[in-house]
Amino acid sequence: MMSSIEAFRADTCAWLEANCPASQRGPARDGELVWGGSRVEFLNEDQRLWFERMRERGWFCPDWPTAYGGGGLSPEEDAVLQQEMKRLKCRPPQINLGIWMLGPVLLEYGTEEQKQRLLPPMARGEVRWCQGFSEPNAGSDLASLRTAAVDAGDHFVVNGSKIWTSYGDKSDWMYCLVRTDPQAAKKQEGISLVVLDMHAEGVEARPIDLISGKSAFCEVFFDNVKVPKDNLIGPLNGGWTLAKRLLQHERSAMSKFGDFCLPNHFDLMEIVNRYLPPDRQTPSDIALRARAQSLALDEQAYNLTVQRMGQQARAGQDVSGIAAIMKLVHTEQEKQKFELLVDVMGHRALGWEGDEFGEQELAISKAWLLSYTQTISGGSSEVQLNVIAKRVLQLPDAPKGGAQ
Amino acid sequence: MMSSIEAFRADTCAWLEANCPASQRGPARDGELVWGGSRVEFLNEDQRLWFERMRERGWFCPDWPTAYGGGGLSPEEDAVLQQEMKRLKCRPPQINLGIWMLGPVLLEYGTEEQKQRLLPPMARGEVRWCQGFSEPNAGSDLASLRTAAVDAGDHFVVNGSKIWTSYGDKSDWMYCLVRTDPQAAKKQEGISLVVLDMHAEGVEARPIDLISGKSAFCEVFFDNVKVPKDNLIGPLNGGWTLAKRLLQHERSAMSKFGDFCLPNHFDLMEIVNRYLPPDRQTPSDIALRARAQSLALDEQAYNLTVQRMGQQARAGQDVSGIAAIMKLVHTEQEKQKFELLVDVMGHRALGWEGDEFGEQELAISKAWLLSYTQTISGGSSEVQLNVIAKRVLQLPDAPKGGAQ
Amino acid sequence: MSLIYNEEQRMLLDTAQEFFAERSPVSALRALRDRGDELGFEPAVWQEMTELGWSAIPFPENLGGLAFGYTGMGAVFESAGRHLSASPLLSSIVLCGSVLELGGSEPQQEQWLGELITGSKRLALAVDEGARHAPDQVSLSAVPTDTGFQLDGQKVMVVDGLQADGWIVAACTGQTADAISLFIVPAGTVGVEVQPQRLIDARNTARVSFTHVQVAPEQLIGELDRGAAILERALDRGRACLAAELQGACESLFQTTLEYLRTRVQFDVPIGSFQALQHRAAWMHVELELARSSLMAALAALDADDAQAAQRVSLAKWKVGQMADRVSGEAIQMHGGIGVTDELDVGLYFKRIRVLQALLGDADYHLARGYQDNRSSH
Amino acid sequence: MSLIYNEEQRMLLDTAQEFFAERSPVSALRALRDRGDELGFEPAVWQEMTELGWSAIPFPENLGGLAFGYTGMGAVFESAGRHLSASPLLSSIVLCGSVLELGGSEPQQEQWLGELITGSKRLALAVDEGARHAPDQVSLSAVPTDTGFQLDGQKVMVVDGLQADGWIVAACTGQTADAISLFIVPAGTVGVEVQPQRLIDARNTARVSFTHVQVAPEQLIGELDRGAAILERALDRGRACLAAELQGACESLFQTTLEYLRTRVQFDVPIGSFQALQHRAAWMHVELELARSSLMAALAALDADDAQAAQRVSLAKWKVGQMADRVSGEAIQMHGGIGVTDELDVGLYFKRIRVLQALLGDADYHLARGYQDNRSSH
Repeated sequence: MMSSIEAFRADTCAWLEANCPASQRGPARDGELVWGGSRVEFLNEDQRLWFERMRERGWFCPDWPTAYGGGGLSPEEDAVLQQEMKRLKCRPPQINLGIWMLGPVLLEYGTEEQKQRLLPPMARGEVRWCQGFSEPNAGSDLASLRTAAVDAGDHFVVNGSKIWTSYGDKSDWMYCLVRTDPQAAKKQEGISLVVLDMHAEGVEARPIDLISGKSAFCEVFFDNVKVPKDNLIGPLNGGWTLAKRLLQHERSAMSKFGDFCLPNHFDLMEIVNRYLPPDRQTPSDIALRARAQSLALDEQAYNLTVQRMGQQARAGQDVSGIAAIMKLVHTEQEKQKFELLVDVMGHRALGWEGDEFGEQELAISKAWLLSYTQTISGGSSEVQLNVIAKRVLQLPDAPKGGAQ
Repeated sequence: MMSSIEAFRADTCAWLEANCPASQRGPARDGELVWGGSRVEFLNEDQRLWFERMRERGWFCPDWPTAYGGGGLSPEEDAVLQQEMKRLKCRPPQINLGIWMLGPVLLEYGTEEQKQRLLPPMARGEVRWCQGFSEPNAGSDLASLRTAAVDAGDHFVVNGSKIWTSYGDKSDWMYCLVRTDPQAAKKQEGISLVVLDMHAEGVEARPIDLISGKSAFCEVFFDNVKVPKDNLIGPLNGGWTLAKRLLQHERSAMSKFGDFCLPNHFDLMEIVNRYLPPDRQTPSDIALRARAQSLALDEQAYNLTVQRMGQQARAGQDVSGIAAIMKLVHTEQEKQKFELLVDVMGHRALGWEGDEFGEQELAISKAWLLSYTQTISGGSSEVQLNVIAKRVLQLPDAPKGGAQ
Repeated sequence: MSLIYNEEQRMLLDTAQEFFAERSPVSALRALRDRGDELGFEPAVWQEMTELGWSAIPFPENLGGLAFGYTGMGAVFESAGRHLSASPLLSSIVLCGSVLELGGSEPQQEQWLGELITGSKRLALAVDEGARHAPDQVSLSAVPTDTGFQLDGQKVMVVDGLQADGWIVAACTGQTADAISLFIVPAGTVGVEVQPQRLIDARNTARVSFTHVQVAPEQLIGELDRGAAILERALDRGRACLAAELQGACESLFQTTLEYLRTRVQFDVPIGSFQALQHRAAWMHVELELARSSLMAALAALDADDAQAAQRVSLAKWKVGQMADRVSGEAIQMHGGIGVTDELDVGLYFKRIRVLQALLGDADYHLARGYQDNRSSH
Repeated sequence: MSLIYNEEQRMLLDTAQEFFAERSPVSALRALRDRGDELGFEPAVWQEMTELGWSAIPFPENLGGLAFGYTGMGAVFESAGRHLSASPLLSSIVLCGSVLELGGSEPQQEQWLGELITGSKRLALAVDEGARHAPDQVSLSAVPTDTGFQLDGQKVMVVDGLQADGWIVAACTGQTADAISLFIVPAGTVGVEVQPQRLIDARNTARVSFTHVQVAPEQLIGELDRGAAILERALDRGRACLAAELQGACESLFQTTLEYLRTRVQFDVPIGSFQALQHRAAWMHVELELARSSLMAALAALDADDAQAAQRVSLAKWKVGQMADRVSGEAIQMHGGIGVTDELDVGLYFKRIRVLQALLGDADYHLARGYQDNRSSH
């Protein structure tokens, strides 16, 4: 007789085989994944089918209670579902920051009313969520945020602006950090977490142009935006704790996202071989090739480190020392890789637009310029190095009043 | 009719031509210059002749007053003498830190009695001087020195130790910073400059072994050394000002020294070509060659910068921005150069001793290991970078109590 | 060899700084870019530059020039670099003007040089054919015909090639790779086609293709098969000017970055007080000083007609290029999030710097060319 | 592929750490060096290591081994690296033992392997002839004679070559460069001369010269002209063990440096609070982690007899070597003046690390060998 979990695995596997269209398996390119929300769009019928079938089963959020629109799976069952989806290479039926990040925090800290109101539409993929944390003048110093929420009886009045909000212009709701006590002794203590309707009056989201051109990032402006008080999540002025929790979920969500997303991966050596004709072995060609090899080996070392981190985690060992280096290493390596490609490709990597350049060439130019944003956003390399020095290596803080 | 300065130039030139032996012209190798002092040694008769002739003329210190054994030349005449010696490639007749560094400070700050007592023997090359500034626990933080000079009526009693004293074991006298007021509000304010007899009781100089082997550096220990009070130079507790003055003279002396000393200069490309057979063009050979070329070009850029600094100085322009980078760039480039040589020469650069290795090979090994001391001694690279950031770039200090 | 500007050159530098700051600041480049201007520079500004005499600087007096030399020219390019000012000074004067000065016949000089200097006409130099600079790899062919030559092939990265009054074209005219000849092809010649190559710096860059293009014998510059030597000298002048423009752009970007480090507050202190950033900024300063010396040596070597001029120019293009890698990368990183938005000028500098690095040979190209075992030189 | 030690391997690691800390600490190496000991290791310590079974780790059980694999061996080398402990484990067991295991005849294995494992005899591998590692460039010749072969030529950088009981020698036996054969030459053979090469790490390193040396046919290991394949596999095992020793030495040096940063006070604060040093220390940590993963992958690939083992080993020797450059250089610089004195152990680590980097191929050598366009592997 099968254990119930084995039975669940067999059922799940059979259901996935039957319901996940072949086109919805295997890694997806940028733009091939569905973003849930009020303006959800499908590229084809298969996408819609897969989206609707998973939604009906409650498997947008399989481990949430069914009361809130979830699948009601136990942690063991959820793990099995994830394994089977991974094994069959099923794509996630939708991407939704609400489910991956805000959802768990609501389940932990939200009131019953909030859970009932906010979770089910999320679980049906009807609401697209964005995040409002960073501010123009805060940079790495998140806690110095200034967007103010002033108490106006039954609601707050929000003024200020947020930056680096991905798809702010396409989202329905935002979870957002606001300052509710400008007098707090420590700046972390005067912050609250609220959710707000992006369609409300006074909200404006403007896409940001980057050095690489158009981007998904927006700057979001709040001009006397009314936020009902029951949209405050957790305690007043207690937002900092929730924000840290959210950022933990962000990290695991990002890795989940990464599993299914085909990044714009350019095959370094293939490109090097294409642009440096093997029959022309000038010293500069050879030196570029050696640089390419060394970057390729460094990338292998990084990939092996990802593997090792997984193995150590499964063996119950501390992985904080490795985890702390991941973002830093990956983004710095990418930057080096694109710098090399630019050196190899010459002016072919310097194109901005027009049909004088190939599609891949223009994509590389953009990706190269974008690689400069990666070492800044999501915790700049400097912040990563500080974290390694202080938390991992336990190097001392500069004492108050210290010189230098 | 010739102006008097032109007459002086003609006389000087004629005298130098007649009195400077041919063997005493042109750059000297390490160990080929005479160090004055009670234990002065000559490699050959020419050296002795040149030494004695210049001494008789008072030209060990040509611009000092004749009353103190100097040559009594005016600044203009001194400049002409330096020009003519440079033009005829005459070596300095002796090296003497006393004359180059302490002498000018004594002339400026010493009492008449001190000048009469200390300068004439110096000017005759009878006393070899060494410098006692650095201490084992001070490192870059010179002002935190601890060697104590305690008032005992007509003399001080000195206890403590100095480190990095070049040729401490071969010197007759030391000029030395000591702490005379341990209670001073600022640590710079409790320091005095004294001169002391290295042959006095309680003084011991021990050569320091470095990672490269034997060295000219000594650690000097003071065990209840009596220093008469009239050996205090300048005001009590006023040593810090004099020390800064001395260090200025050190810098110009070092450059003077450098002009005449053939450094152990290894010809990078010649060695590269010797150890990487041109008929074997492996990718690794080519990559090493490219690295060598780039170091050679960087060295050219450095040499051009030295030239430019000279031209700017002569044109009366501010050179502080360039001067601040010199030591840093030179020592870091040397380190890179030797690292490359080690990569090129393989185990031939890893020899320590014995006749299995050539003389030049062993010299390169030592010079390589020594290059690691150069980025530390005389103001570490970190100190240089701090100076550039703060004085040249005017970047702000971390405010008291600042985070990070 | 003087490695500093003399008084006259310093005056020129000051004038140029003021001129570009007022007449062609970064905002002007942004405007050109935003309206997709194909010409890539303001004709009025160029006109004023010629009136100030800058287009006459490098030519001898008998050709209508001021004989002020390339150190002086460097001062103008450096100033242009500081403000990202666009003009055809490189393409039409330094490159094409040099080719005509060095190799042109008297009639050719008479026909073109005066008008280039007054700015009433302009030429563009068409050399490269591949992804990276390689002036010794020319496959565009010029085959003798009864009436002259027929040109077939194409050129890329032709600076200011759009809307030019003509192009000076390097063509292969013999069996060996070094049998290169130079031709003037006037605008309007049948068989010439010009396409814009829109690069990240939003300047005027073109691909020019030649299909059965007939040119008369008088359009050959210098001797047949002997164009390479003329070309190399002209290119070296261009490379030195590019290095000067790069140096100016990087110095300006560095100043902006220092200002940001001094004023931007995070964690309650100016970020410029963080020692890690201080040390990196110090290294940027070091590289700028080393690059500056290399640049000045190249300009001086050109003015002295030094036998080592080619090496000096390659040293400069290499070293300035290396420095520019560091300075442009660090400038973005130190500006943080705001530095990667198009709103700030940092990105415009970054993108222009990267094109300047690639033009007429990147650091890899000039490394091999710059090093020669010539100890007497240092 | 497991990139972490399993429980047994971790136990071995702990045992080895304790053993070397107690029986062969850095002070023991210093003493050996100061008395100019030619053997370069303590025979008693080696004896104890064999009694602990470490010399039997890599061999199959039928040859008297423990079949514990190279990941286990790596744990021992890593521990030895931490304490700069010297022993002939690399030369006699990993290198020569492997050659005999992989290519030796039954009589050869019987004659040598048992005694190598008990430590009563030891062999040294003689491969390199030039300044840098190049096992495919063998000019020492072995010419057939009536009674066997005659060897002429010389070998350098023979690890533990002094006072060995014999050498395994790579000789050229054919027309082509890859016609390499391996011979055992016992100590005392006429025509063999051994000279100490005193390196900066003060270990046992020799130049061994062979003049008309006669060897019997039974001394040939494996088939004539087919030694290269055996040699490469043995060398790869040695390289992986060297990488493990390097990793251990660097981790220890890094810990020492961190401790110094935490405790050394300058300008009234611990120098480890200076952000510039913090960031550099963080980069050292990053490199150590990347190197560690590469090392573990190489050891695992050897144990799995992976087709990509050679590439994995080269990746490890390259990456660990790169890391070691940074860590050893920074360790000295961060220790300041005291770091360059012989009094501190930092210099001993530095010098051993630099020899380990060079042995059996430096980073440049392994870069070219390590990269293969094999996307399936990652």
